[in-house]
Amino acid sequence: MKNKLNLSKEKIDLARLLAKEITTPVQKFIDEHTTDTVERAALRVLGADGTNENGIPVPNLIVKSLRNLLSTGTCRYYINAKLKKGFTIPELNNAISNGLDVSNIELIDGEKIRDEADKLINNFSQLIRKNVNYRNHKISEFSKNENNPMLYLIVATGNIFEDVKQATAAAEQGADIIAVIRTTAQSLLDYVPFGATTDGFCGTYATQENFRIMRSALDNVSENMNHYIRLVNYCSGLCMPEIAVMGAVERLDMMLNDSMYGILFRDINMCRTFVDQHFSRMINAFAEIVINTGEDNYLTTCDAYEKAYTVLASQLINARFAKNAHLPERLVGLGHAFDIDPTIKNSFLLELAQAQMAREIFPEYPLKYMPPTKFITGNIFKSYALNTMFNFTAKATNQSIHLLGILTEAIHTPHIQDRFLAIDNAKYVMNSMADFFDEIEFKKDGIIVNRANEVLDNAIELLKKVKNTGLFYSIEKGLFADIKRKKNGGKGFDGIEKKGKDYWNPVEDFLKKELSES
Amino acid sequence: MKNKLNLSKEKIDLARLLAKEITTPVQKFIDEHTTDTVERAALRVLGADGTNENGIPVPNLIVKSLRNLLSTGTCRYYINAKLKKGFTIPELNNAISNGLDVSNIELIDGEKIRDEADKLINNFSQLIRKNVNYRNHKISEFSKNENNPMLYLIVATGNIFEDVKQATAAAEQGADIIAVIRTTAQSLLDYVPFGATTDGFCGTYATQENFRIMRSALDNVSENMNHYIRLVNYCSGLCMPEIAVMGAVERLDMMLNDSMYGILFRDINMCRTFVDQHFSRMINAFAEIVINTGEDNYLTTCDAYEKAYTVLASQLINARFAKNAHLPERLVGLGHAFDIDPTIKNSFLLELAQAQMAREIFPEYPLKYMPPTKFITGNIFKSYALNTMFNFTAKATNQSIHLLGILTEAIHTPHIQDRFLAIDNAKYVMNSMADFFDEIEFKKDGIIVNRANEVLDNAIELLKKVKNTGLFYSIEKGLFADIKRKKNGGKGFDGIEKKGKDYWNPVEDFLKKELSES
Amino acid sequence: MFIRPYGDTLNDGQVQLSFTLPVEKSEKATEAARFFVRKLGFESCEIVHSEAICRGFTFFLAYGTSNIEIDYDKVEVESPAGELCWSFEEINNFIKEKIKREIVVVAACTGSDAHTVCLDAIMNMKGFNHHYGLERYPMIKAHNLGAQVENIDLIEFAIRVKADAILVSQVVTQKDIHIKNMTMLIKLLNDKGVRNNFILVVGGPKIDNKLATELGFDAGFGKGTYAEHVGTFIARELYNRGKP
Amino acid sequence: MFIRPYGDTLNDGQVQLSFTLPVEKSEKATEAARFFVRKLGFESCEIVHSEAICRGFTFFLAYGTSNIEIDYDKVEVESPAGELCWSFEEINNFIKEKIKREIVVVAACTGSDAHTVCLDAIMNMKGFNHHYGLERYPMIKAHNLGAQVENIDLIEFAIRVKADAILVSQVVTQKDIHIKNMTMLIKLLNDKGVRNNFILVVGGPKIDNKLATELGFDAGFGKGTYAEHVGTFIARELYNRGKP
Ligand code: B12
Ligand code: B12
Ligand SMILES: Cc1ncc(COP(=O)(O)O)c(C=O)c1O
Ligand SMILES: Cc1ncc(COP(=O)(O)O)c(C=O)c1O
Repeated sequence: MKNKLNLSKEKIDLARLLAKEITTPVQKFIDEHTTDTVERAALRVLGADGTNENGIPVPNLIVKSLRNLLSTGTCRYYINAKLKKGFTIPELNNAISNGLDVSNIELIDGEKIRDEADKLINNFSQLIRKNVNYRNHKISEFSKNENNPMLYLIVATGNIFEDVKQATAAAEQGADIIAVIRTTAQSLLDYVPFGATTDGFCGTYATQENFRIMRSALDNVSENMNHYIRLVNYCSGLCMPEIAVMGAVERLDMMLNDSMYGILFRDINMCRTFVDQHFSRMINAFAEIVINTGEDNYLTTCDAYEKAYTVLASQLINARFAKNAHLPERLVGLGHAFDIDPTIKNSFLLELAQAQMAREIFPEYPLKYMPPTKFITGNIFKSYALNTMFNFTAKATNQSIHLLGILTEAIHTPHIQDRFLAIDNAKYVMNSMADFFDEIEFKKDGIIVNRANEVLDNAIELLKKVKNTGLFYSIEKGLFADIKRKKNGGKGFDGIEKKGKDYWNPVEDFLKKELSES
Repeated sequence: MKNKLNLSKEKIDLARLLAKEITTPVQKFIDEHTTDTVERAALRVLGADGTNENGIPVPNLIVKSLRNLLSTGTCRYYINAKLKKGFTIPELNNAISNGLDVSNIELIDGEKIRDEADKLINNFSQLIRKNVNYRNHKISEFSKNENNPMLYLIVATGNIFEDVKQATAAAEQGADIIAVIRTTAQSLLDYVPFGATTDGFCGTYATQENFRIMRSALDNVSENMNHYIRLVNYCSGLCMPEIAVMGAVERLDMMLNDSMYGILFRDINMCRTFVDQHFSRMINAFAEIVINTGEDNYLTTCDAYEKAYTVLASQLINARFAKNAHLPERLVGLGHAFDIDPTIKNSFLLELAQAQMAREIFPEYPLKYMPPTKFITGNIFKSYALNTMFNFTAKATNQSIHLLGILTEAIHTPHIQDRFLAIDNAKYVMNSMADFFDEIEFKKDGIIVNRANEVLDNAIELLKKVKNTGLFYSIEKGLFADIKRKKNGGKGFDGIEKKGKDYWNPVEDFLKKELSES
Repeated sequence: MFIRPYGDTLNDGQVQLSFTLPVEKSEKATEAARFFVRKLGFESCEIVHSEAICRGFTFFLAYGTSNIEIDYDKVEVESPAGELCWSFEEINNFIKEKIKREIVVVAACTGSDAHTVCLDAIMNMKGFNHHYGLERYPMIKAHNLGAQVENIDLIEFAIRVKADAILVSQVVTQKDIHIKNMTMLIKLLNDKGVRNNFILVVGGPKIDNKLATELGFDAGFGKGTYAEHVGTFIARELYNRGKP
Repeated sequence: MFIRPYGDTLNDGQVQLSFTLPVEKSEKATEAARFFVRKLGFESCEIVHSEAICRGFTFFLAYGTSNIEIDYDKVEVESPAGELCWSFEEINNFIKEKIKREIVVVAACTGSDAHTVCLDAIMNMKGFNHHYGLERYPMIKAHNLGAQVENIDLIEFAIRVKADAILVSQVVTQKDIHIKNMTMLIKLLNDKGVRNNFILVVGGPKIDNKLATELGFDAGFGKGTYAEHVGTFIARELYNRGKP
């Protein structure tokens, strides 16, 4: 790939270094803590599943009963109960859902528990490896039918069965990727709902069963179309790590997963989020799931022109946290968006600069490019023109994961023909300018080149400030998206626990070992 | 302006030279001939106007009665009748429409006739100069509200009064230029209809009264909007020169006027067309009316990718004929179009190449750029996307006169909101990439550069062939647009006359003198 | 089977509309737009956009929910003239074997209409979208008279060359000029008493078989027609008439 | 004055439609689409485009001609809450002179809705489109509780700070979640017997005054609202209620 922006390598390296320095103390904090949902995720890896009659998930029941023992890790008790009772996993889950309290059972020999942990984790890892192999196989089998950038479409009916219809249609229309949008505010639930659901608002509950239903529908259409259709959901909110586990098991291919999104945009406690994102990312890394970060949210919240540099700063931090969780670059879909006020003179050049800059600073990352949304109005024709320019920019700068803009963005969640029109637009534009990227160069010191350099400079400024202030305190001061969050405030704060000396989490140990070896 | 295509100056010069050599023998033919409509146009300059009770225009009545005297020119008889009868011009026209035959009246002294001719022509030239001054004044007064490229919109209701409403609306919406589309097949009428009309099909009759009505409506809206709205009509077909006179009088600002369009696309005799276009262009030159040539028609008739070079060849020929008629480059709007099959890979790059090539070969000409039409379907959303790309190309290559694509092109002549949406699209796109032209360079030996060079090479090949074959015979052989026309075939052939030794046309003499001096 | 428009849930009846009202933009204008959509029979209506597009005119975009269902099984469709469609070879073989002589076809774009490409798509050697035109068919003698041909000239030519079929193309349709044109052709043919000597076919983007047959043509062909459709129809029709 | 949609001739009644039918593309499907449009009450209908968009679904674009006229003079429009709109200074002066104390305003995006920017456009210092938000008004004490606030927390806060007005933002509307949310707020206020202590205002892109007042709010504000609209309404309403 040829660089066109003449960005200084030194500056880029400096920016990366700053991001590293920013995350280092946070990573230390992360390594020293666990959370409710990290524990529940580990339990899910071991097999915990199901709900009680009130719909409370088994992992939640377990962790609740072990509230006071959290600092020692919860896995030991779950396995202990299994061995002690001589249960199979389903029997154990059943017993717990019927009231069995695993915290009360006397602990047996640690060796046996560890052996059993290895066995259970082995089951899990076999399953995940099978998934990974299957996915890789299908992707290479059908690779010639893949679009570049990949076309990403959403479904958001709130009903998993209706979603399946919409998703199948989108796949037939030519989508590479289907994201099932999650119901409003699921991110604030401190448990993962169970079973097939039909009652979401502007999105469908992320449940393991819903994942399974959609995965199987998409596998079907993949075979019909000779085109592997990737499935996306949200590994985000108060249950990030658990959803990562569910996604790994059900072979999701991508996950929205951001190191700071929950803090800033959902008022989830920052300590909690940092710990959760790390664990969830290790799972994603193991399952080779591409994460998509949420920098686009900065631009829908603040002004996209003025705050462009916050996107870059956040990308660098996200990338660094991802690296800490052993995610290889190819699995880190850094987010950004085309959302500058379209009435600004040369706004298109500014978008081009930003997209090209991301491409050049992150050459090995699959960039996730979000469409215009904030300035979309009910004039669906105008939206279609904006989306045309967006499609152009994505192809012109070689983006990887291209979220299609929908002409009815300001009106409703997409209708079946809205997606068709979106794909049709993208395919037309991208084919008509397929080799544009290789064809053009930017003027030295022109608007585009200068803008990219300016954004990089500003991002470095911000990162320096954050480094000096410390990430926790920077967020308290509102350095990101003008949003201020207290270190000890926000949702889920009480779910954090400092790991004790005797803390044991075989899943974490396994992941760390696996991932640092590979 | 910076050149980006690396086109060889020698080749461009060669192409120009070939065009000159091609037109030279034709120009000789032109200079030796007159036609019915050239005579009628000259008579109109002198003042001939009105119709008889059967609707036959006075100029036609005069020329008909002088059919056998055509080779001596008709002006002398008209003036002679005026002097002999002591009529004013209106009285004379009235008498003719009531049956006065000017061919029967004994000729008075040539000196007196010439003096009277000078007077009448002076009236005309005063009027036209006033028009030119007014236009120049308004254009400079309102120049800051002009778009670049200028946005050109059509009205085509068939009813001049409805046209006025649509045109006013378009001007309010932001159009710079309004073209009143002419009714189907008026080009084949060997007379110009008279008066206000309401019964056209997909267009409105070009009549002097209709010109006047529209001009006055647009002058009105020009003042309201502080934006001089240019008016366009068709100086084309069997009455080319007469319409030129009418347009000059009614202060039209642009005229569709092509040296070969009528031959190829309307089966009008080639000798007739060549003579007519020359005279009409002299009028246009005198009235400082921008002509628009019709190369876009090659692309809607043949394949736009394969036959791209015919556009360039025709532009060169048109440009040369224009020069022969003393039209300065700034008044020659050479036509071309964005009409390559949009499903072709890199079609957009090919369009960019063609548009940029035209810009670089004709830096001083106001290029007229036509929108996609042939591949527009009833999918109005798709059309809107195509038009977005077209708008992009126009701005990216610095076109001058930008015909807006209409999303309902495949359905109906434009509705009021169709024009609004077209302007909205263009304004958005062009503002968002205002400085793109200066920002980018094309890769050496890339698709764009190579394509432009290939088109130029092919055009030179064609011009060489035409030069060797002779233009008349080349058209007989179908070298343009695959259409074959006989030199002695087609409509209007019997309206050509070789000028006799005593041929006298004071209007032609005046124009030649005026134009070669300036 | 009863069907309704579908947005994202079966039978949700979602329809998108846009139109302009000749009034200044205002809350009242929007209400009028909503009222109009409701009066069209939509159960509910949301005006999603309104914009002043020039003095005295406002453009509206709306989504309506319709309860109207249609019984799909009861929808009747005039079987289109081009329903049966043989290949290039099949047509030639059929003519060779069943009609046993060259068919003569005369085509023109009549009246003031000058859209030659539309007719050329059917007639020219090269054809259209990789479908050869009738001129390329060994068993068809095809005359393309081009555009802006007068009805009477077309008829006289067809009589002269003893045409089996006359093909007419009509693209311009504003103010129903094509209908006038087509009606006039039929009248002239009848006046001359030669209507039944020819298979009479018309085509164009706004033509369909229903319209054509109502006006007295034997068939009408719309968008997306290829020479094969017309070739098949003519060959078969000629055979059926027992003319060979 | 009777009006109809306008395309290019007064009262031509031209309307553009698009919709999807749950059937495979075919001539029959197109006929069904045409039939549907006619059944909607259009005088004539042209299906200008049809496209198979996936298995079992066909997308249609149509133009219809409608004879429906509406009597524009009879269109009644609920005068929008924001009709009267003073300037920043006027509002402050009015409060200073007529109410003679700071007004207290509490705002939140309630329920699961997290679209803070919409409310921020009204509340934040910076405001929106160069219109300052209420926080900037010297005579208004504005509390913005942010997003995803429970109705009950909002009410308790409002009681605590002795708010004059409660502002609610509702952006997500799928399955009428906003209606449930708004209804619940009113119910809780009534239950606590404090409904009349507050001026109750709601806003959002799909909110209008009619809906809001029907549900028991004092006013509703839709797209294109600025802080001035709300400020004017609250100040005036407070004064009218004689509360100061
Ligand atoms: C190309 C074009 C032109 C070219 C024509 C070039 C040429 N040599 O033919 C030029 C630029 C010259 C032109 C001029 C005009 N055009 Co024009 N043109 C078009 C355009 C863009 C594409 C038409 C086309 O090439 N289609 C491709 C062909 C292959 O498709 P088709 O027409 O559907 O043909 C198929 C079928 O219909 C069928 N078919 C057609 N004829 C026949 C005949 C038979 C026997 C059979 C069996 C089948 C058949 O088979 C064909 C192949 O599948 C259309 C808009 C559009 N995008 O559709 C406007 C359009 C047709 N033109 C239009 C108009 C108004 C004009 C003018 C009259 C404008 C004017 N006042 O100057 C002029 C004048 C021409 C005249 N005197 O008739 C209008 C017609 C509106 C209406 N319905 O009444 C259109 C729709 C544009 C618009 N929105 O205003 N035009
Ligand atoms: C930006 C945006 C977001 C951002 C929000 C960032 C933020 N910090 O607020 C992000 C990316 C986070 C987001 C998320 C979601 N969004 Co959102 N979002 C939008 C978007 C693109 C623009 C909204 C906007 O900023 N408008 C600008 C403001 C200034 O305009 P406004 O809303 O009209 O506000 C004005 C008036 O309404 C009024 N007003 C508004 N509130 C109030 C309150 C008072 C008291 C008053 C007086 C006036 C008033 O005054 C304002 C100024 O004039 C819209 C689509 C669109 N283009 O409209 C979708 C949209 C609103 N979102 C939508 C959805 C579904 C979601 C999600 C629920 C999707 C999901 N399942 O994950 C999520 C989750 C959020 C949640 N839990 O609520 C849907 C809502 C569909 C519906 N009607 O039900 C939309 C329409 C997109 C779509 N087509 O699907 N979104
Ligand atoms: C990282 C991330 N998580 C989650 C969401 C979705 O929102 P919610 O938190 O309401 O599920 C987004 C939306 O943009 C996101 O970017
Ligand atoms: C030069 C020229 N003359 C005339 C026309 C219009 O057609 P008609 O000859 O039917 O007036 C065109 C249309 O493209 C044209 O380019």
